[in-house]
Amino acid sequence: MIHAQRDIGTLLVSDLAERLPGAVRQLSHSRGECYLHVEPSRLLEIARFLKGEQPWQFAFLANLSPVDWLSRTPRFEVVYHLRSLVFNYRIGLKVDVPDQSLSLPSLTGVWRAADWLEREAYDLFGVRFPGHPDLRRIMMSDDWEGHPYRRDYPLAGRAAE
Amino acid sequence: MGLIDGRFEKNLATDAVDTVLNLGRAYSLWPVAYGLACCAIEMIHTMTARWDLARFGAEVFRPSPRQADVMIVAGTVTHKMAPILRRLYDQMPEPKFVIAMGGCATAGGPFRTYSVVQGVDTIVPVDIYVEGCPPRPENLIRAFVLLQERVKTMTIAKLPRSTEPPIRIEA
Amino acid sequence: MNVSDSRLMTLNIGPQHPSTHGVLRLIVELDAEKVVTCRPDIGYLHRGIGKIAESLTYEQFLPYTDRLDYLACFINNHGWAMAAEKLFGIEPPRRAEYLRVLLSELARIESHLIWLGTHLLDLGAITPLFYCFREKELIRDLFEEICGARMTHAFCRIGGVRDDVTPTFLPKVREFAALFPKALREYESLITDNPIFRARTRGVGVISAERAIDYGLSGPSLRGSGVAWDLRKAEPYAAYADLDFEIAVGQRGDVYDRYLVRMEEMRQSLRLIIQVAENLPAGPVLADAPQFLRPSKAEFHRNMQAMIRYFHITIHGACPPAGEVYTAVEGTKGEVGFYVVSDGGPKPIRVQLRGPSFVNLAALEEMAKGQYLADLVAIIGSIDIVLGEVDR
Amino acid sequence: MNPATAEPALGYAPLLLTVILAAGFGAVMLLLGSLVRPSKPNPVKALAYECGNLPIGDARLPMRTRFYLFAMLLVIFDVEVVFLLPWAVNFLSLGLFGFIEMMIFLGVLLLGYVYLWRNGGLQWD
Repeated sequence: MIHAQRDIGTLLVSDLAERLPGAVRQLSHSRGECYLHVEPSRLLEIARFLKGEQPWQFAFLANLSPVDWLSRTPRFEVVYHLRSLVFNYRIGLKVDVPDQSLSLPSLTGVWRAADWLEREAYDLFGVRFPGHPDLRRIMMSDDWEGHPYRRDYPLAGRAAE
Repeated sequence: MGLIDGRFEKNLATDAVDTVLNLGRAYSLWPVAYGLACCAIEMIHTMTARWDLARFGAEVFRPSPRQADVMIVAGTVTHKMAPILRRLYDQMPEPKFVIAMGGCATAGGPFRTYSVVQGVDTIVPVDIYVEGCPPRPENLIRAFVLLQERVKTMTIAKLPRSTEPPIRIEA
Repeated sequence: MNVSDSRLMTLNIGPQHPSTHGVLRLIVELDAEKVVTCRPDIGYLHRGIGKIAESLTYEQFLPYTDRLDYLACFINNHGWAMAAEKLFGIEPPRRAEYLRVLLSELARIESHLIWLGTHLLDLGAITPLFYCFREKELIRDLFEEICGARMTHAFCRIGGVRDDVTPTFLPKVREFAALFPKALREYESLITDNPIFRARTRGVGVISAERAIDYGLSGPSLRGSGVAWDLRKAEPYAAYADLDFEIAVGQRGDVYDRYLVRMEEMRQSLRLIIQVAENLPAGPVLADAPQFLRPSKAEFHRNMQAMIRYFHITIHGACPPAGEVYTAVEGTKGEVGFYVVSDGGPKPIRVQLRGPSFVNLAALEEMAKGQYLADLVAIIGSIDIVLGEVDR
Repeated sequence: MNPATAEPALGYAPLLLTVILAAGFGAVMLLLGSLVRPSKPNPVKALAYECGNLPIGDARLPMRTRFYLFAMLLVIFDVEVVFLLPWAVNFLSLGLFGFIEMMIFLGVLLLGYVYLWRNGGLQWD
């Protein structure tokens, strides 16, 4: 039975509350899109659940984008956008990056698309993804210092460059 | 340049040789196929049938710099690309010319960021700057016409000590 | 086949190479003629457009989206305008929605034409390039007619399109629509049944539907493997809901099927263009949301408040309510996504640009493994990458 | 006496002259070129061109024998064409005799080609 996109969030939260209790902190909505706030430690579990489970099948990782909130602690947050092509659902996962380790489990095991997206996130933001087969810079040259997309990195580049 | 370059004063013979050499160079400026970004698309348009760069003898886009005379820097030059661009320029045989096509190559264009070189003339000597983002094909063709005029002024004769008068800044 | 490392030849298909469609570098390890590994090295055109967006208001950033996928500029503008409209909560008028579909489909045909030209050029046939650019120039004239610019026209606006089309625009579109099918037949007579083209592309660079979805492929690269997923149908935006067209889907997921998908897509785009040209609704082309958008020029000259509001919005930019939005449009290479986070200020605090070419390029290594070096060139052409979108 | 087969009066002098002329023409052109063209050598220009990168890997690699086989095939079928040229020039004077002789020559080579094709010599891997 295919649900309407509006109430995907609530159904998903209730389904997750049963099978993976404590994994989802809260559900937020913005402009008609629903975002699940996920425990960083349980990210891998949730990812496999969302991709594998029959009623959901979120097999398409559309986007992975870190967000630098600068003054907030924890400072970084990574947002995943998932699509289920079979049921035409769309969901967003928001995961806070723990400040001291600055790392999240890598999802390349679940979605192959995460490979380059995580390398870009590491290169431009400095968020590490342990478990990634080949985590190195993808955009900047290998000897580049600093992570340019952080909000405290000047747009026109550091003078030393 | 071989045995005869810069060896003789400007006389009838060197003028004759100049005319022949410059005629050959001016009307067969082979660009190196080297598109960086959006300007490259406009460069391809200039090459195809409607704008027809062939009328100016420059439609042969050589993939290797070894067989090219002009390097059209068509697009944004980033710091990661700069050493490669310089190496390509060095690997081109003399006499070689550079056309900085578009705002990005001329002065960094709309991208005042950490990774963009603000103007390709900090890397290679540029002969002609083409304005526009991307420049219309007519601009690029005008650049080739200007370049041809410049090529025609080249000479093998010995140049006097300094050709241009020193710039005097009025008190 | 035990391949000792010493026998592998490392080949640099570098940033300056005719078949990499821009500044892409491939480090390829070859066993005689077979590709063993092919690692793309990108970033040679990384301009930091996402970071630029954080220092500009929503309206100021629009021209930068032209420089992302610079083959189909209008589609990026359309995506960014939709993302901003969702944030502001503005609804563009019907006429603007229809015009956006018309111009997006023109941009799609234009992008597929340069894909076809350069793809065949890499395989050694130079004639199609000149045929395709003949029609491409006609489309550029259409864009030049309504906005004066050939390529980076930034004709879209938040809340609609910049201007209404000129009276002679629609007749010229109909003229183009009448002429283009003949041109398409001309290309296909040259290419589709050409035995050399078939030998070079049938069964080359195959990727299965599951692997394509796993890699996050989208657009013709995904539909070539048999997955009927097109954002214009899955999440109808603009006026796509009330227009009828089909999605072209391949079966085998090789270079030849991706070619067939794109050729069929050009026909479907033409159908859309004809439908929009026939029943283009009347009305304004720009929404009037006083608190976010600038008043019209006529209004600007008539009263003082409008003038003040005009300057205020132009200089400081309008502030959308806080929130985040992920809007995706069906670009020519796949899903062009804009994830915009706003904290209520005039400028977004984070813009993530999802470039389909960037994601599709990651699958190149798997497609090229075990193929000949010459086929690698065909595969790059069939994924149709644009470096402005890969490096952003 | 059939002029074509007679002992040429000047011996092989004309042949020698053409060889000298051909080689001489090439040599003079190259010499003139070195005189006139600008030469500004620099170390980077001397580097091997690799799409703008520093050359990586090593060119001296053990090549697969497949390449050598294809090279041999090229030589065989090129030489075959070389033999056709003199025949084509003297086509009328050689008449039927020349024609039959050539057809036998081509037939033998065609047989070789079919044998080669049958045994997969043209397959790459």
